[in-house]
Amino acid sequence: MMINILLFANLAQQAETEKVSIEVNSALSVKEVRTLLQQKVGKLTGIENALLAVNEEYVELTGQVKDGDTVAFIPPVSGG
Amino acid sequence: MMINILLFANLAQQAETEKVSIEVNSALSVKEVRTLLQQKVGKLTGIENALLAVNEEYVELTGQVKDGDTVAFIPPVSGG
Amino acid sequence: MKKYKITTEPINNQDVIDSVVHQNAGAISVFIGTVREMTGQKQTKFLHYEAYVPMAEKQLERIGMEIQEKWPSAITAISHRIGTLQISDIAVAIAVSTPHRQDAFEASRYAIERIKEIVPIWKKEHYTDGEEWIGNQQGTKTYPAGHPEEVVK
Amino acid sequence: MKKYKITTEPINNQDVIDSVVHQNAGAISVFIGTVREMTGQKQTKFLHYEAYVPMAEKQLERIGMEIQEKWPSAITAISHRIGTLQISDIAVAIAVSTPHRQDAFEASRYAIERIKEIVPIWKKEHYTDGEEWIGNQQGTKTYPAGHPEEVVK
Repeated sequence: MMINILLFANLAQQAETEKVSIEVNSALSVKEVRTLLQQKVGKLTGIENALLAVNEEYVELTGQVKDGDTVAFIPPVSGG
Repeated sequence: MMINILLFANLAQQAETEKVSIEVNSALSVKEVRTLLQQKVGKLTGIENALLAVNEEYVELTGQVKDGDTVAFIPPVSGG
Repeated sequence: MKKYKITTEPINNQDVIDSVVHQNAGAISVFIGTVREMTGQKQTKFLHYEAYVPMAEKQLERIGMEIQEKWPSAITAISHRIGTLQISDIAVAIAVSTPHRQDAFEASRYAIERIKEIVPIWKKEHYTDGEEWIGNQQGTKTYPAGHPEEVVK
Repeated sequence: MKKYKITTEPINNQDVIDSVVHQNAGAISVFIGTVREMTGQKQTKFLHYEAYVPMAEKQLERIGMEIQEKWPSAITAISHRIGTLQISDIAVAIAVSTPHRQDAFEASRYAIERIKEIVPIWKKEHYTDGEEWIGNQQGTKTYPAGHPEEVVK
């Protein structure tokens, strides 16, 4: 199954991309996605402070991710 | 000497005019102007709650009035 | 634009805002007072505002000076309309710019409260069932000294 | 106009204000965030804002719903610009209308604080001496649970 990952701001800058897809064999948690992501693109400083969203809704680190879901890692926001 | 008096809102409505002039013989206080005004135009209900200004600056009831001054009786304001 | 203005013309909010824009302002708090139709059970048809114009403009300017004393980087502009206003028309527009947002909010709130205390403007409500000059908005205040607090030099 | 909007176009304050005008609104509090040149000793040349656009619009809408729960008569509109902004450009405009002024002030202030907590927008400062992605504005917050407070259903 395919998981889409979105990165922003300094995370995207470090990864040198805003979008990453990973192929996995079974449902998994956001925390596990975070580990697999860094295996693929390298360590991302500050990702442990990022907010987490699945399909545009905030979730816990334990949130479950299914085939086709979009997981976003959201660095501390600074709008306004 | 001549004193100009300005009335507003419900005070002007009662007096049926916004401007009154009174002729006096010597300098006097705003309080005395208030009495003379009502001798001229009749009792004005609520005038004792009015703010007082001489030449566009707020003053006390004891404020002194000179020839040519403009005294305004300002009912409780309700702008905004 | 004149920063402190009593006008018979419709108020243009953006003109008021433009006159406080500044390169070191990060925040602008704008307060707009509009004519409301219902007050409790009373229905307003329209309003009439009257002012002691030259003194009212001086008092608006005074409010701007008070704000600058309390929030030294603030820039303030206030326009108040007089004459006949319909439902949703703008009666007053206040804009205050400051470097940081907290000051902007506090200062614009201060401005509207002060307007209701010291600026010689009066509102006459024309209700569906009669008309009435509105006193101060609490309807309770009297001025035994002949003036609001802190306005006599 | 869309009441909750992330846009690359310049923000028109009056459009935002117009979308909250209502016959029973007596007060509109508008907050405008503009690009400030000096922050302490640092001089900004320009800013760049980036957003997770669809989620950011949903979060703005969520703020509007939170406001309506707290102040049931309030009507809210928020536009946030993204892309490159110059000094004094408008980054965000918030308008809240309510029957009485106190609620309008409180609700618009609530909106800007909430934007800085939950809306996925990021600011990159381009200073005269370098550039920097700004984290949350206190620079101190971390999210051990993976999300800000009270945002997980």
